[in-house]
This record gives sequence, C-alpha cells and structure tokens, in this order.
Amino acid sequence: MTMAQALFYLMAFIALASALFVAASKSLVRSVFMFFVTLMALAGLYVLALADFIAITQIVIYIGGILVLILFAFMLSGRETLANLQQQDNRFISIGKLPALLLAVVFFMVMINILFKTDVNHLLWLSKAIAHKNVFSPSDATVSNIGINLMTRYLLPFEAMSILLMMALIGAAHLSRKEKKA
Amino acid sequence: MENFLQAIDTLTIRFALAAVLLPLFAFVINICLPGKSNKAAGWVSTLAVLVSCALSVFVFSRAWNQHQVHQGQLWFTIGNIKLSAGILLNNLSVLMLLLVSLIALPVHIYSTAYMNNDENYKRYFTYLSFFCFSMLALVVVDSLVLFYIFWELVGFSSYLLIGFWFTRPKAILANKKAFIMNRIGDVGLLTAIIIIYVVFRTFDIEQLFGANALVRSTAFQVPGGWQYVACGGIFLAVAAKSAQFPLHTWLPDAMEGPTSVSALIHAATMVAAGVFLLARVYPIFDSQELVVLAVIGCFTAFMAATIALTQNDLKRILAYSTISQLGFMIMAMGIGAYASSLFHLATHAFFKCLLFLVAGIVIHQVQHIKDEYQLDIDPQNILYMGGLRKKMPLTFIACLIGGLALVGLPLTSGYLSKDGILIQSFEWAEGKSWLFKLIPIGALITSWLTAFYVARLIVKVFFGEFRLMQFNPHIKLHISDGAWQYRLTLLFLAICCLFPLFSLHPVLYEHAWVFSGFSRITGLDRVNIYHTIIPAGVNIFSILVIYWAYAVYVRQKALPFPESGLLFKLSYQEWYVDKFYNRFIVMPVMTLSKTAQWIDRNIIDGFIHLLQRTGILLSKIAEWTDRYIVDGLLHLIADLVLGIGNFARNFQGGKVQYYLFSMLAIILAIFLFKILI
Amino acid sequence: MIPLSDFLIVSAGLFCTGLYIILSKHNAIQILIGIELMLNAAVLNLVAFGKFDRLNNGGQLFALFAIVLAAATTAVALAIILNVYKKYKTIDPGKIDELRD
Amino acid sequence: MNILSLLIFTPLLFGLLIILLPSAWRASFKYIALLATLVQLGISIWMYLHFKTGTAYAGVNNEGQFQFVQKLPWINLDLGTLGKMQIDYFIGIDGLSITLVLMSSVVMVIAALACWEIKSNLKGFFSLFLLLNAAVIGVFCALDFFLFYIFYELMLLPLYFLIGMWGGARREYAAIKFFLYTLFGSVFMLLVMIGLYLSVKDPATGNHTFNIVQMMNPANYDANSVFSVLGHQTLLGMPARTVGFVVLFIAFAIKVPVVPLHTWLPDAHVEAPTPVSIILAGILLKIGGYGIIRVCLGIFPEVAASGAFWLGLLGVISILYGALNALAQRDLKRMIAYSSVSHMGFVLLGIASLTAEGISGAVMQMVSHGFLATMLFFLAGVVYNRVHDRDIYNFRGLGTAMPRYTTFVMIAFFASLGLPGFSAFIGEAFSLVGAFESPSVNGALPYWMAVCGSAGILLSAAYFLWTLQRMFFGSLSLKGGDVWKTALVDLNFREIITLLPLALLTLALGVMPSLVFDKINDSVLALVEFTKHIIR
Repeated sequence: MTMAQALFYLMAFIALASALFVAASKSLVRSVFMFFVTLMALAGLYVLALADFIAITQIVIYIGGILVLILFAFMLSGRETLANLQQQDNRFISIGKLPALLLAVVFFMVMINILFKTDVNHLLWLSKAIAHKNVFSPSDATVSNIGINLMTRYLLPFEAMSILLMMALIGAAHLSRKEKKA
Repeated sequence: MENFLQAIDTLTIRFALAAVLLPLFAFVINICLPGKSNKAAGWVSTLAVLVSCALSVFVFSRAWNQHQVHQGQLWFTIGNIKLSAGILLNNLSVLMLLLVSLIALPVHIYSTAYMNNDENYKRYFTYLSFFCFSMLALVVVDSLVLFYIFWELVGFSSYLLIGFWFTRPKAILANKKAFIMNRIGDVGLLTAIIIIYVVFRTFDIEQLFGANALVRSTAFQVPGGWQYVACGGIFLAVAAKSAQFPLHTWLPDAMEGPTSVSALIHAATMVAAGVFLLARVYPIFDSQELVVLAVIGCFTAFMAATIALTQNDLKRILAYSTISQLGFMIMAMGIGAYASSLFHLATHAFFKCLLFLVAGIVIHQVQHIKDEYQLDIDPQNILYMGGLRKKMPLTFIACLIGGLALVGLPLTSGYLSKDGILIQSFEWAEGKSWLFKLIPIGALITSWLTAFYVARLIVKVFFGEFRLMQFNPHIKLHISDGAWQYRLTLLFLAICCLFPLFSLHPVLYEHAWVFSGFSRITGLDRVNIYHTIIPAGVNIFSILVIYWAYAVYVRQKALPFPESGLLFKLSYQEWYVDKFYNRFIVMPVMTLSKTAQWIDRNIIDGFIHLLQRTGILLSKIAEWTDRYIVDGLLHLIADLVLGIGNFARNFQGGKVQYYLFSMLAIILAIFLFKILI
Repeated sequence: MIPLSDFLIVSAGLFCTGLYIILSKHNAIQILIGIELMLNAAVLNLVAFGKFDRLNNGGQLFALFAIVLAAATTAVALAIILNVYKKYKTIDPGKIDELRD
Repeated sequence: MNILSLLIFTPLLFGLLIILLPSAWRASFKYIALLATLVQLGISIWMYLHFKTGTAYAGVNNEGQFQFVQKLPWINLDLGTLGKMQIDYFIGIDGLSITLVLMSSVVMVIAALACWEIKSNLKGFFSLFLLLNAAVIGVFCALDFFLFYIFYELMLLPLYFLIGMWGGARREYAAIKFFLYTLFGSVFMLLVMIGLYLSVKDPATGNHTFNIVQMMNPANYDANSVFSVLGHQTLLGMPARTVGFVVLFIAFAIKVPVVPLHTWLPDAHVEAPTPVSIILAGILLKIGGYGIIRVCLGIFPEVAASGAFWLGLLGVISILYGALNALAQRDLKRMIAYSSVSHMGFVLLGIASLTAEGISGAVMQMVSHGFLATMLFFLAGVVYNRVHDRDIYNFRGLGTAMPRYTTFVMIAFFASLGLPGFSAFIGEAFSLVGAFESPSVNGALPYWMAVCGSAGILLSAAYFLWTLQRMFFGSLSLKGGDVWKTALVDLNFREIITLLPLALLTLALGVMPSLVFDKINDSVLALVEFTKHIIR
C-alpha cells in the first residue's frame, strides 16, 4: 500500500465519520464544526485526486466562506433565535427517522450496486483517455492550464457564474435586511 | 171525378193540418211574447184553439163516415226505408180530433180567468198550446214513429204543466214521477213499434192496421214469442198513459198541477190517449191478450173506485174516479166493445172535464178564503167545505149533472156509454166459465161504488154547513160562481153531458151516432134480457146507494165501515201501491246504482289503481336496482378513486421532507424494479 | 494509484449521509448542511472523474463552478431561513405546511 | 290548395300566428282562436253543401268515390330488397265522415267561445287548443293509416297538457290517467298497423301500403301475410285477424268509452277546463266510434260480424252501467260524464247490429251527442264558473234565480234523455231499430239486448229528472247563501249565443233527420253491403 493510498483511506474515513457525526449530533453548533472537519477531509481527498486548485478553492470558499457565513448568520441573529435554532430532538435513530435511515441505506446499496455493475474503473472513455495520455500525472502543474481554460473554453459559463453569484449575493442581502416598519 | 175527390181530400187534409199546427204557432208566438204575465198570451192560445176547433168540426163533417183520407210526404230515408210523415183521417182520428179540440176550447177560456192572477200566465199558455199541438197531432198522424213522438211529447207537456208551480216540492216530485212512469210506457211502446217494424217493415198505420192491413193478413209472429213482448209493450204504454194498474200512481199525484190542466190533460184528453192507442193498434191483439186487457181494466176500475171512497182531497177523488173510468174503457176494449169504449171515452171527457172545472172553481174560492184569513188549511180538502150550493148555484148544478153522468143515471151521456159497456160485458161473459163472469160483476160493483163516492163528494161539498165556520166563525162568505168565463164553460160542458149530443134516444144506448162510425160492433141487437135488466138494475140500485150516502153524510148516520178497519186503511192508503214501489222498485234501483258506482270506484278503478301500484312497485324495484346495483357499481369505482386520491393526498402534507422522501422512495422503487427484473 | 471506484464509494457514502440528514432533521440549518454534504459528494465525483481530462480540465472546472454556486445558494438559503423564522417563529420545515392540500 | 287540407291546417296557421304574436297581445288570442274556428266552420259548411250524394259517391271501400280527395306521396323510401316504403298524404271524406267533420267544426266554435273563462297562460292554451283542433279534423279525414295514426297521437299531446295545466284540483291525476289509458290503446294499435302494412300491397305499384281503403279489399293481402283473409294465420293461438280486430277495437273502445275501459272519462271530464270537456265529450268520444266504423268494421268485417254479439253486449252494459252510475253521482259534471258513457253505448249497440238502420242510428247518435254533450258541459261550466261548485246537493231552486239558464238546461236534459223532436231520440231509436232488426236480418244480436238497451232510455230519464228536480226546481236555497245568490247571475249574451245554435241544431236534427241521413245513407248502405259481401 502506497503512502497515497494510506492517506486516501485515512481521509475517506475522516470524511465519512465526521459526516456521520454531523448527522448524529444533537447540537447544531457541534455539527457545524464537525461539518468543517468533513470539508477539510474532502479537500484532502481532492488533493489525492490530483486537483490541488480545487482543494484550495474548497478550503477558501467553503470553509472560509460558507461555513463562516453559517456561523455568522447563526450568531448574529440574536439570542432568541439562537435558542430556538438550537432546540431540537436529535437522536440519531428514532422511530420517526427509521424510514429516512432505511431509505438512505437502501439508496447507498443501490448506488454501490450500480458502481459495481458498471465496472467504473474500466469504462470505455476512461480507457481511451488513458490511451491518449489525457490523464493527470502527479507531476503535472494544473493551475496554469485551468486558468487558460477558464478564460478561453469556459469563458461563458464563468461570466454567467459571476453574474449569478452577484445576483445571489444581492438577493441574500435584500432578504436578510431588517424590515422597516411596514 | 177522381181528381175532384183528390182535391177535396187535399183540402180536408190541409184543414186538419191547420187545426194541428195552429196551437204550435200559438206556442211559438207565446214564446216570443215579452213579459211574464202578458195577457195577450191567453188570447193567442184561445184564438188558436178556437180556430182549430172550428176546423176540426169542419174536418169531422167532411170525414166522418166517409172513406178514409191519407196523405203523407217523405220525411227522411234511412237505409232502404223511406219514412213518411203524413195525416191519416178516418173515423177514429176525426172523432178524437173533434173531441180534443172541443174539450180544449172551454178549458182555454176557463184558464184565462183561472190563471189570471198567476205571475207566469204566459208560460202557462205556452205550455198549454204546446200540449194542444202534441195531442191534436197524436190523433191524426199516420206513422207509428210520429205517433210515438207525439205520444211522448204529450207526456212531456204534461210534465211541464204538472210542475208548472215548480217551486212547490210536491209538484216537482209529482211531475218527475209522472214522466218516469210514462217513460216506462214509452219504452214499452218503442219496443213494440220496433218489433212491429221488424216484422212488417213499415211504420205506416194504415198499411199495418187499416182495412186490408198487414196485421190482419199476415200472422203477427216473431220467433221466440217476441210478439207477446210487443203486445206487452203496448199494454205498458197504455197502462202508463191511461193510468192503469200497475202504473196508475202518477195520476193522483199529477193533481198538483193547475186544476184546469188536470181537467184537460189528466181527465179528458191525454189519459185517454192510451185507449186511443189501443183503438189504433186493436188488430194486433188476439183473444187471449184481450182477456188480459179486460182483467186489468176491470181490476183497475174496481181498485180506483174503492180508493176514491175514502179520499178527502177533492182532486184526488176525481183523479181516482178518472182511473176507474179509464179502467172501464180498457175493459171495454178487452171484451171487444170497441165502439162502446170510444163512446165512453167521449162522454167521459166531457163530464170529467166538467167535474174538474167545478172543482177548480171551488178550490179557487176556498183558496181566497184561506189567503184572506191566513188559515192553515188545505184548500182541496172536502172536509172543510160544505153548504156551497146556495152560494154558487150554477156550479152546483153543473157538478150535479157531471156527477150524475159519472154515476150513469138516465138522461145523461154517461148512462148511455157506461150501460153499454156493462151490457156488453155480460154478453161477453155469457157461455164462458164462471171466472170470466167476475169481470162484469166487478164492473157492476164498481159502478155502484162510483155512485157512492160521487154522492159523498157532492154532499160534502155542496150540502150541510160550511165547515170552515167551525174553525173560524168570523169568516164572511162572499163567494159566487165567478167570472163569465167560468159560467160559460160550465154551461157549455154541462149541456154536452146530457144525452142529446150523443143520442136522440135518452135510454137506449144503441142509438148513439158514435156506433155508426165503427164497424166492429157486437151486441147492438137487443137479443137478450141484459139490455133491459141491467140498466134498470144498475140505476135503481145506484139511486139507493146515493140515498144511503146522503143519509150517511148529511144525516150523520154511522159509517158503513170504521175508519180504523183494515179495508178503510187499504182504501185510504191507496192500496199501498206507492209504498210498495218505493220499497221494492225505487230503493233497489237506487241501491243498484250505488252498487254500480261502488264497482266503478273500487273494482274498475281499483283494478286501474292496482295496475298503477304494480307499475309503481316495478318502477321502485327498478329504481332500487338502478340506485344500488347499477349506480352502486359506479359509486364503487368512484369511491375507489376517491380512496386512492385521499390516500395520495396524504402525501401532500405540505411537508417538504415527505415530498422528498416519497420522491426518492419512488425513484428507489424504480431502481429496484429495474435491478430485480 | 487510487482506484476510481474508491472515490465513488466514498462519494456515495457522503451523499447518502447528506440524504439522511435532509430527510430526518427538523432544523432547516442542519438540512442546509445536509445539502452541502450532498453537493460535496457530487463535487468529489467531478474531481475524481476530472482526473481523466487533462486537456480541458472539464471535471475540475465544473467542480469549481459547483463550489461557487454552493456558496451563493447557501447565502440565499440562510437569508430565507431567517425570514421564515421571522414569519413563522420556527425553522422546522415540517411545521411550515401551508402548501398542504 | 285542397279544401280539406285547408280545413285541417287552418287552425295550425292561426296557432302559429298566436305563437308568434307577443304576449302583450294576449287579450286578442281568444278572438284569433274564435276566428280560426269560424273559418273552419265556414269551410266545413261549404263542404257539407257541396257534398255529393248518390251511390256513385258512397265511398267506404271505393277509393274513387271519396270526395275532396288529396293524395300526395309523402314518405317514399327505397328499402332495397324489402321493397319500397309507401306512405301517402291521403285525405278524403265520404258520408261517414262529412257529418262528423261538420259537427266537430261546430263544437270547436263553441269550445272557442267557452275559452273566455281561461285566464292564465293564454298563449300556451290557445296554441295547444288550435293544434288539437287540427289533429281532430285530421283524424276524421285521414285515409292513410299512418297519417291517421299521426293525427290520432297528435290529439293526445295537447289534451294531456290542456287537462294537466288548466284543469281542476286533481288535474295531474286525471291527465295522467287519461294519457295512460289512451296511450295503452294506441301503442297496440301501432303494432297492428304495422302488421297490416306488411300484409297489404298496393295493386298498382306492388308496394306495401298504409292505405286504409286498400286494406279493406281482401284481394290486396299477401297470401302468406299475417292478416291475410284467406291465410288463416294465427297469433298466440288465436286467429291473427281476430287479434288484430280486438286490439284495434280496444284502442277505439277506450276512446268511446266502453264500460270496463271508461274510468278515465269521469275524471278527465271533471278536471278538465270547460272548453276541453266540451272537446273531449263532443268530439273525442266520436273518434272512437268513427274508428270502430271506419277501421275495425272496414278492415276486419268478418271478425266484426262473428264478434257482434260481444260488441253488442259491451254496448248494452255501457248503456245500463253508465246510466246506473250517473244516477248515483252528486257532481253535476260527473253525472254528465257518466251519461255520456251511457249514450255512447247506443253507438256501439247500433254498430254491432251491422244493419243500415243501426249504423245510421249510431252516426246520428254520435252527431247528436256531439252537440248535446257540448251543451251539457257548457252549462255545467256556467254554474261552476260562477260559484266554483258543482255538487248537485248544494243547489236548489235555480229555476227562479236563473230562468234562462234553467230553460237551456231543460232543453239539454230533455234532448239528452231522448225526447222526440230532438236529435238524440232519432239516434237512440234507430240504434235500437237496428238492434231489433239484427236477429232477423243477420242474427248478430239477440232480442233481449235491444230490450235492455231500451231500458237505458228509462234510466236516463230518471237521472236527468232527478237532477232537474233537485237542483233547479223548488224554492231557491243555496249552500253559499247570499254570496252565491249574487254570483249566480243569469246567462249573458255570449253564453246565449253559444247555447242557442246548439239547441236549434239539435232541434233541427230531430225534426229533419234527413240533414244527416241524406248525407250518410249511401255510405252506410255501401258499408253494410260490403260487410255482407266479405262475410259471404
């Protein structure tokens, strides 16, 4: 087992375990922080998938942006809200949640089944990509290529994305503003 | 010569026709006259009758004992028969024509005074003219259909006149009874006429009953004995019209009409129509049927005479005496005394009319007293009268003459006709078994009974004291013979009741001119003892009876039979005939009609309703099936859909997580489905 | 060399965990977290497949877009949650059932 | 334009006019209806005067001898192998129908005059009234069975509504009873009609035909058809022609009405408004009698002859039973209604005798009863309109309060009970003559039937006189007291001019029966001859 593999399984375990904790945790704050761990583990997994730029983006936007946003929204909304937001009955397994659990487990099994049925590792286009040497190698520098692609091939989605982002931000700001006395 | 005769005949026919139609014109004119009590009406009618009387005299003089005159015209065609309407003048019809118009004339004159104060004066004369028209037409028509028509029309006009005072309950009951009883006779006559028609295929009276008549030449035979039905029908008609037992009870009740009407219709003319009918269709009867007639006539005569003995109503006594005399006539027909019967019909018409008119005057006067002193009495009850001979001498004399004629004492016309009948009845019974002898003996007894009740009537009304005085001594009698119309008519009729009008020989009936007109005469030869002994015996005994009655009622001797006795009751209650009819005929018919109505309501309609209910039941069943089975299926499907819908609705809980859950579950299911299959 | 399938299995596990959170939690923010978890599972898939597109970087770039979009989504979602709370005094989506039939 | 078609469709045109006029003009509707009936009366009088008599114009079973004929092909469908369907618009009249047509026209005028009492929904009433009018005349004129049936059914519909909407208290009951009874009859008639159609072939074209006149000729029947004279087919175990006759007879007997089928009549008459009562009694009942003569007797003469005993029996039962029922009635209109049953029994008796006198008498009785029933119902309507009561026991002594009215009542009553001089006497007497003649001529009826029939005359006198005595004579005494006394005014001008012609007509027919007999005689003789011929 190579180092990379060992790391992968470690990261995968951390990610899954923390995700399960998020699901099981009674405390909202705890689950938010454990979600932070999940995201970090995922970023590691991205690196292991040879996507270092994505891993960085993950840390910056998700952990630096989204998570902080959640926490801030959480904390800025006053005591009452906070208390209300926290009150919850969150046992991991209860009669009410059994169908959800069952569904999730079955779903998981189905997906795994499909994965094995399709034999993902030997898909046709993967084989072709390997044959055309269109596969990242751990030594490749990927960031410059991403930048070139972003400005050339994916310019239109990129611009659309930026406008969408701006609209979303303005919308969020509008929604969360204090209403004047109507 | 032939043509000349034809022309004369035509003239006679025209005169006869005019005599018949004049009252009809008077009738039409009277209808058109304005006002309720227009006095012109009386004069129109009287004038019409006067002229038709004159014409009748003329026609009589032309046709009596001449060849018979018969002219007709096509009336209508039905199938292959041609019905003609025409006039047949032979001795019988001209005699009747003369008689009817001669009686009608004084009655009309009398009525102008008698009805003077009635508010419906015009209506009275309208009806009276109509009656005269029908009666005159009845005697001259030549066809049985026409005969039937006028037969019923006289009945109808009698109905109208009996119910002339239609606000009186008794009058309208009486006229209903009269019409219905006459209807029984009419139905019989109609049946008889039709049967005769079916056999001989003609309605013509001359062809049927004339000199060379069909009835004589062909045997009147119908399969199944229906010729007896025809004779029975004719007999019913006679009995109804001439008030013979068992259909006589309408006539006493008919006295509710004005007295002048009773005189004309219910004494002299209409009731004699039955006898006239017998005379018309005489050849149709064979000897057995004639015996039946004789028995019925004799019985009626006897019964009516016994009833007349005890009645207190002046007009009822006269009515029963009319029935009795009509019985004599029928009996005479039955024993073959054809001419005597008609002779008696003629004489009876005069004296009975006279008696009624006298009664009318008396009643009128008593009515005046009653109105003046507000007495609660029946003005017709003879018990209240008495002693009137001094107050109204002319009336008394007229009544006496009429009464004597009715009894049949010599020098009167009644003597001639009645004794003729008696003598011939004894002759007829000669040589037959003793049962047949009962008929002449019955007739003999009846004539003595007649003497008694006539004497009683005259004595009670004209002799003794005026008995109303006993009730109210203050009554002042200022009554008299009345207006000139009264005197004139009484005088005229009283003269007609004496013998010279009919026979120049006062004692021997065989010399009467009436007999010369009719060929079927037997017993005119004085061959045996009856012709002497009977008139003598009858009259002597009658005088004794009259004296006895005088003794009983004036001298107040004891009554021959007590008032509580069975015989008295039988007589007073008119032999219980009316009560019998009410109980055994009227009531059952009413019950039958109620039953019919019940059947209609409950059985026929009940059946319909049963059908209806069955229909409803079936439709209910169908509806149930429809609702619960056919619709039920539909509802089942609907409910199923609804249930599924409601089940599905539960997913629409508004809970986003459920939506998601169900969505995923379905996707999963599809996946699993795909995988497993 | 880490096999592709391992990535995918991890991704599936994360996805199902997120799914479970979404279905079972009564708190909108936790549900939001579940959504993010599922998004991340997807992004992991993109990245894992993106390894086989060196020239165009399709997988990686779309993973990038997805992350950015997730950020925007979160912002909007949080604003909505706060408003919902203001109006209904609860953030349990099970109790906000005015859409119910 | 054929005059007969004109006669039939004139009222329809006027009815259309009424429908088109705005309701605001409703006051004029009755005058329009009256005008329509008067025009119709004028036409039928013209026809009566121009009606030719003589053996060459006898009609009955001879198509060429009908008068005022119009024959147009109407429905001609080529049915391929089934041959051609041939329905003609074929109208014409002979002696049997002319007097009835004239009588109907007169009665219609009277009914129109009686319509003055109608106050509600005038447009509907008068349009239905005129529709009924057209249908009734059509029935008397139609010579094509299909056309006959259409007119026959067309009568039902307006009558149902006229009774059901403008009638008395129990009008729905009466209307439905009437409707069901008559519908029951006509449905079966339809079956027989189709059977006849399939049996008869027009000799000229070889097609099946609905022509009534051709149905009378035995030669026109297919040898193997259901109703073939010689074929002796059976239906339900009975001879087919007997079944056909019985079914048709029942259909018409309901209309007449013959006794076990009569109970619709008292209810319908009592509940119907006066004009409808008049039409019902005056005309509708005659359609039954006319149908029996024209259709039953015409098409199935040999069955009629063999069944004459039963027809006569039903007639006699109707006479006696109707009269007995009339005797038990308290309601004036019901009494008159039952008297109609009794009087129409004479019609059946006359027809059953199968003699010229009997059938002539029956036709005369129908015409006469048309006028008299009209008069009686109009008179009953008069008193009902004034005080809304018809109970005989509630009145007494009307003679003093309403002398003119009483005069007309007496005329009507005495004419109805068969007083000579009025038309009913001639009708009843000659029906009886026919019945008495029958045993010796054709043996159809026994003597006793005729005797029982004449007893009906007696009973009719009883109930009419009882009513007269109870209601009109005596001293005035009314249930409603002074209110009624003021309400019971004597006849007004309109009522007198309505009643006077009727009284004069019935008198005229009684004095001059030739007015009817002259016109019908040839046809009746031809009919009797024809039935004899067929029977032989």
